[in-house]
Amino acid sequence: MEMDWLPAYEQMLRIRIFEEHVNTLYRSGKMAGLAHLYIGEEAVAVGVCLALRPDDYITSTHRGHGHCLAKGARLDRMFAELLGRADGYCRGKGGSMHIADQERGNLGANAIVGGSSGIATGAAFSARYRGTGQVCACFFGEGTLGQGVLYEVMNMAALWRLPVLYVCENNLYNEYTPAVDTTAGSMRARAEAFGIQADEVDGQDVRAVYAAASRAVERTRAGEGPSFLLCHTYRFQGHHVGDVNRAYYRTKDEEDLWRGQRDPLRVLAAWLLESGAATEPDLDVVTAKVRADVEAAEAIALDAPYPDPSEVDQHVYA
Amino acid sequence: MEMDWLPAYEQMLRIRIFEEHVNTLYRSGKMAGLAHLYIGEEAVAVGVCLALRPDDYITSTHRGHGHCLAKGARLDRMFAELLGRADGYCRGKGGSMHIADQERGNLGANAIVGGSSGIATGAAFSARYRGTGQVCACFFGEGTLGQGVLYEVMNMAALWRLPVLYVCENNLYNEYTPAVDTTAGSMRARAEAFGIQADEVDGQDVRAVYAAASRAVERTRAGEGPSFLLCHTYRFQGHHVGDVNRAYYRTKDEEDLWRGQRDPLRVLAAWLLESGAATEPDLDVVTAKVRADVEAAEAIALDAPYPDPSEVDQHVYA
Amino acid sequence: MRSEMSVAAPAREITFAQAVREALAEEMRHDPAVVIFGEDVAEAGTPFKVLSGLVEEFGRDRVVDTPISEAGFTGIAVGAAMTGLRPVVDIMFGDFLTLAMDQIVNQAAKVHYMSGGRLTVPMVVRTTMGATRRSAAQHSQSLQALVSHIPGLKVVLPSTPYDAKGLLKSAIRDANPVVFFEDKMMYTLKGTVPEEEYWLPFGVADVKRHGSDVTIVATSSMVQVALEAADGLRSDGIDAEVIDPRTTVPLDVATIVESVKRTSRAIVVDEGHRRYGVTAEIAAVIAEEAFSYLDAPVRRLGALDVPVPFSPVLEDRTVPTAAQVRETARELCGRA
Amino acid sequence: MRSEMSVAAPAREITFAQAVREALAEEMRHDPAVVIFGEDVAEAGTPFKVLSGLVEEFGRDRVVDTPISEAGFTGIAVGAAMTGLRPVVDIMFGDFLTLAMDQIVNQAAKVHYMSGGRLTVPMVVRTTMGATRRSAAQHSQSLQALVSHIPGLKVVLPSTPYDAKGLLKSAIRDANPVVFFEDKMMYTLKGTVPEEEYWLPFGVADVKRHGSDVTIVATSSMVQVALEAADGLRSDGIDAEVIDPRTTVPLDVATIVESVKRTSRAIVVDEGHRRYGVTAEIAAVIAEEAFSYLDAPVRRLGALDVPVPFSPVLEDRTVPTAAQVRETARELCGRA
Ligand SMILES: Cc1ncc(C[n+]2csc(CCOP(=O)(O)OP(=O)(O)O)c2C)c(N)n1
Ligand SMILES: Cc1ncc(C[n+]2csc(CCOP(=O)(O)OP(=O)(O)O)c2C)c(N)n1
Ligand SMILES: [Mg+2]
Ligand SMILES: [Mg+2]
Repeated sequence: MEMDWLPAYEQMLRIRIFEEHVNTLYRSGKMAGLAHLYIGEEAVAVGVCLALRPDDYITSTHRGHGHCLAKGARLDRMFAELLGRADGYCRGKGGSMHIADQERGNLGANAIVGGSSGIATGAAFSARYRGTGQVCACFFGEGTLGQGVLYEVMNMAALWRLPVLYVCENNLYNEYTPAVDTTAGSMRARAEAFGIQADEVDGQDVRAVYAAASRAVERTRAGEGPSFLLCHTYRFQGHHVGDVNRAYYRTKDEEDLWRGQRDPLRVLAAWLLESGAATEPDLDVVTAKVRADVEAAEAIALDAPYPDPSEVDQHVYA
Repeated sequence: MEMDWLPAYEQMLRIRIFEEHVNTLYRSGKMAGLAHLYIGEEAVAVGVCLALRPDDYITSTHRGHGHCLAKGARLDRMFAELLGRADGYCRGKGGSMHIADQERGNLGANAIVGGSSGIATGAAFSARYRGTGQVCACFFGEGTLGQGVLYEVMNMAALWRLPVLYVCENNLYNEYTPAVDTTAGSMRARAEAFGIQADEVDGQDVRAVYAAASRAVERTRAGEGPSFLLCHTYRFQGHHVGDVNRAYYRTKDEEDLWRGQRDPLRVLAAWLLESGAATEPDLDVVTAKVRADVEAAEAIALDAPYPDPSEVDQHVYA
Repeated sequence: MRSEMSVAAPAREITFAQAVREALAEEMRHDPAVVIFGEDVAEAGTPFKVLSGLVEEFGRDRVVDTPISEAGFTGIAVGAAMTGLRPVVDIMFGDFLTLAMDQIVNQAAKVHYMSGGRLTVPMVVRTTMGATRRSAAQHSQSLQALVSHIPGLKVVLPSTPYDAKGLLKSAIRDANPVVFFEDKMMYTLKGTVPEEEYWLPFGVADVKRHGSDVTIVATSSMVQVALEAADGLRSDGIDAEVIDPRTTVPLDVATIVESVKRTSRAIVVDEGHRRYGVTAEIAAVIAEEAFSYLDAPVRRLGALDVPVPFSPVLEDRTVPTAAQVRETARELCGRA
Repeated sequence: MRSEMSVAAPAREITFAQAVREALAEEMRHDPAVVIFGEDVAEAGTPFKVLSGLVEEFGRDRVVDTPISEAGFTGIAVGAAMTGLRPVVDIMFGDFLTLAMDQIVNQAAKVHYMSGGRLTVPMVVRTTMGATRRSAAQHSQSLQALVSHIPGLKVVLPSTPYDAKGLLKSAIRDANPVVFFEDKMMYTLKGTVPEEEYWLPFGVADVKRHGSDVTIVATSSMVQVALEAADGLRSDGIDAEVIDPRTTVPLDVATIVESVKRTSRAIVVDEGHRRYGVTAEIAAVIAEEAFSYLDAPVRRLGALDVPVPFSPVLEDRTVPTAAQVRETARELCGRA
């Protein structure tokens, strides 16, 4: 029997609206630093995290808000972190690129491209060693295929049959450079060379992502070794909030095409309506709820206190 | 028409006998430091270097004496370098693991596993950029497949169609650890994943190595992009001179098998005799000559002066 | 505030980013062996837009967009440098130097020496430093101490457009590997440069402000901070000399020591972490060479010894400020 | 010569290598979360045979032979440490730290801070240092300055079997990433350790020799050199105190400064390069805290600022010797 996809819709929408608010906060100067929005890629995080247990691990990237929310993070503490407040997940010390949420197995976003691939593989080693049955999903952009450490850890994961799922989010660009200009040969062959089971999926279709991730997680949890899931997706916005003039590296037509026809929310909404699993009013209710949630969370965070300046030299050592 | 293989025999023998002398020098305490002997693998260096032009580049490894000689280095200056003398290729500053011989395109041995893969790929970039038609052969042990930087540079070599030939010397062991315990999946697939043309060859048969290397060098010089040549070989001695008790990581039987049946010198000698290209006396003449050459070179080097201690702070900056 | 400098008229006013770009463009015009490797360096001109326009003039063969492979393309640059090119590598954030450390420390820095002087590695690693950009712990470090420790490397820390341009041009012509740190926050800083080409030598400090009461040795971003402090100190009746070594390797010990012998008091300010940082070496050298002239111990100001936090209220506490430098100078001069 | 130390009887005599092995074995028996990652660590017991016997006792699940992937297995250790294990990573030669620098500097050192104190990285990076082994430029460096500069790391440099064992046991139980440097040339050095288990605290210097005329602060391999110099100095009528900080981070400033206040003269000796090295920080700290007690500038001895050459006649010139330390002390005490 087909599962209930409305929660997935709600989760993707939560990410979308959260990111829209982040965008506004940055543009209005209320947030500082760098923000890399996940808009357009929501189906990947949500589809994969749906296939995980609550105690499974994930690692994330500079474009990490979506992974974090998909693994169950709270909106208010996310906002608070991005605003540098003491109630943030990292007491404001991490910011957008370093949110970790230990209780939900989120070992953290990472601002070094490929920087979490070692951590993810190590978490998988640890889970296997401790016999907990946990797996770790390691999210990264296709730009990480340029980082040698990924091959080092995939090799060990394969040798030791570690329960790790490498999730490659191919959104076609490494920052402002097309992935075709930085990636020779085949992306999935990069994993297959190590004897890793690889699969490819439409990253805009959360149901397809979930199906593929479930298969991969199942075999990897069963001790059959790591899996690699290549998700074809697209970021709808700039590389970061400030990346506004993009014509030199991608066309407006391309953007319009993805936004118009490949929006993961629209794809799922269409299926929900067509299959009769939900009605327009159902979706409107969800939208209203998510909007209200996000607004409330943002308000809480905007009111939250900054950390005391004396915290600056706390947490250097445990 | 089949080429004259006697020079190749002589070259392999030169390496063999050089290494035997190195072994004796180390064991008698006349040489210091680390020495990683190439005995057993001579056909790889000689077969590949035969396929190169004099002005082509090579890069080498900790196990580099064979590459160096195969590319045309002089015996006396090699000995002198290993003995830390001023007449050595590097004025005694490099030693066994760092011999470079610029005039013959040898960009140097490297004591960092994988450490020369960037240099080799950069030399290929430079050759292509300058339009010289040179190629670069990058020698490395299969242990280098563990180093991420190799994948980084293979990717760029493939993207930019650089004239570099990656020569993987699979002698079955990373130091004291079997390569099967450190290498998941397929070795050649590691290159093929980047769209690199890969080939595999019996590394004990210099004629086969030469044939494969020639094909690879030809296409790579023609601008068809990098090649990868996997050579199956075996080191007959310890990882370094001091590695005497090896039973814990490989059997005497295995060693005997390779030494008895897969010795590159015997393989070529057998072919020379069978095909009538040479007679036993021909081979004896070569052996006598090489022995005399090596002994003379060693004597020169043993008499050569050490660098003046004041040289210690020369050559830090150019 | 802008730094003082004496250049021959006519002069033009350009930003620090333009200075870097001009240096590259001039050297690339001069020598076809100069090529650039890095992420997003071509059409994007880097995220800081420092290299904008270069690919249009020099083409993609010379301004080479790479994959996200810091170790790999730095290694490629080493090999290219050993075989006739003069590569300039772009490491977007100084924090990513860690990824290329083997190539920089074990390869680039050592090839010349290991080869007994026969091979050379004429390359430049351009990278960034500096915090207060709200970029958090992995995009804010000032790691000049790490490379300054390694023999075989030269290390440049320009503080003005004039210095950036002249020093980068010299770096590109240098026969050795040079690590060149640009403060991200300084790219929009303006300053004058002469019309004509010029090169600045390494190992020659620039006295950014003459004074007689206290010597402030400051690098890169901290030069502006020191000059601001010096301005404030004037009203305290303290006349501060501000010396910018411009290169930590080689270090112009003579200029620094001569100054301290006159002023008898020294402060060293650098944006790297204080502990085992650049300030330690400079302070130690001053103490060694001017010991009997010193009225008080050399004072050091560096970044707080903590990873750089994101939250602005925290981050602003990590970097030395003009107020701190001024206060330190007042203490040294007995006015606190 | 062997260092003096006071331990409770009964004591056993073991080598430095055995001390390391015992520390690991005891902690592995105590806590199943302790695992070892590294190249050739299992049956081979490392090229230095330091880990011999561990795989036989603890099995290949806990003594894990890795591919030649320093970045990769260090990264795996970080992740394992964040999720309940206490990995001990073996970086065969300290020179290879450069390959794992991103994992050590940007990941291990920063995770606890970046997560606002919620995640911890209890791991140890064991590695080697030290020259004069004729291993040339890429197998001889002493890179403790690099990691000592990075907040979030602790850095240990034991100089005796006793210290090695007690400090490694503490390192394994520490909640933070610890980089632990073993001098390759010291593995066969013998010394006594107590029968019973013990742990040594970080940040507590050990006075290896008491004296009143000059303070010699020495680390790792240089402690033996300093003690030998101190022996010679006795016949010069100079009574030297030798202090081993044992950890550069945290640094026991109090013990060092107290000593210098008594002796008025200080020498710092470390086998890392002198320039921007460990000696700079320690000398700067002494100058800051004991300025008015100093009769003369703090003297620093470190490795020559050159890549380590192969040729024995050259290499022997690069590392500080007892004769140099003695001569320096004589100069400081006005006997030269
Ligand atoms: C090691 C490293 N190099 C460079 C950067 C700068 N950088 C940040 S994001 C990015 C592009 C990443 O592309 P990709 O992995 O495809 O992720 P995406 O941004 O497309 O989600 C780059 C180069 C970095 N953060 N880390
Ligand atoms: C980066 C690095 N890690 C570890 C070592 C120590 N080491 C020297 S040789 C070697 C094994 C190399 O194996 P392989 O590449 O197969 O070459 P082989 O010795 O078999 O010729 C190791 C681990 C090193 N030199 N460099
Ligand atoms: Mg991408
Ligand atoms: Mg091998």
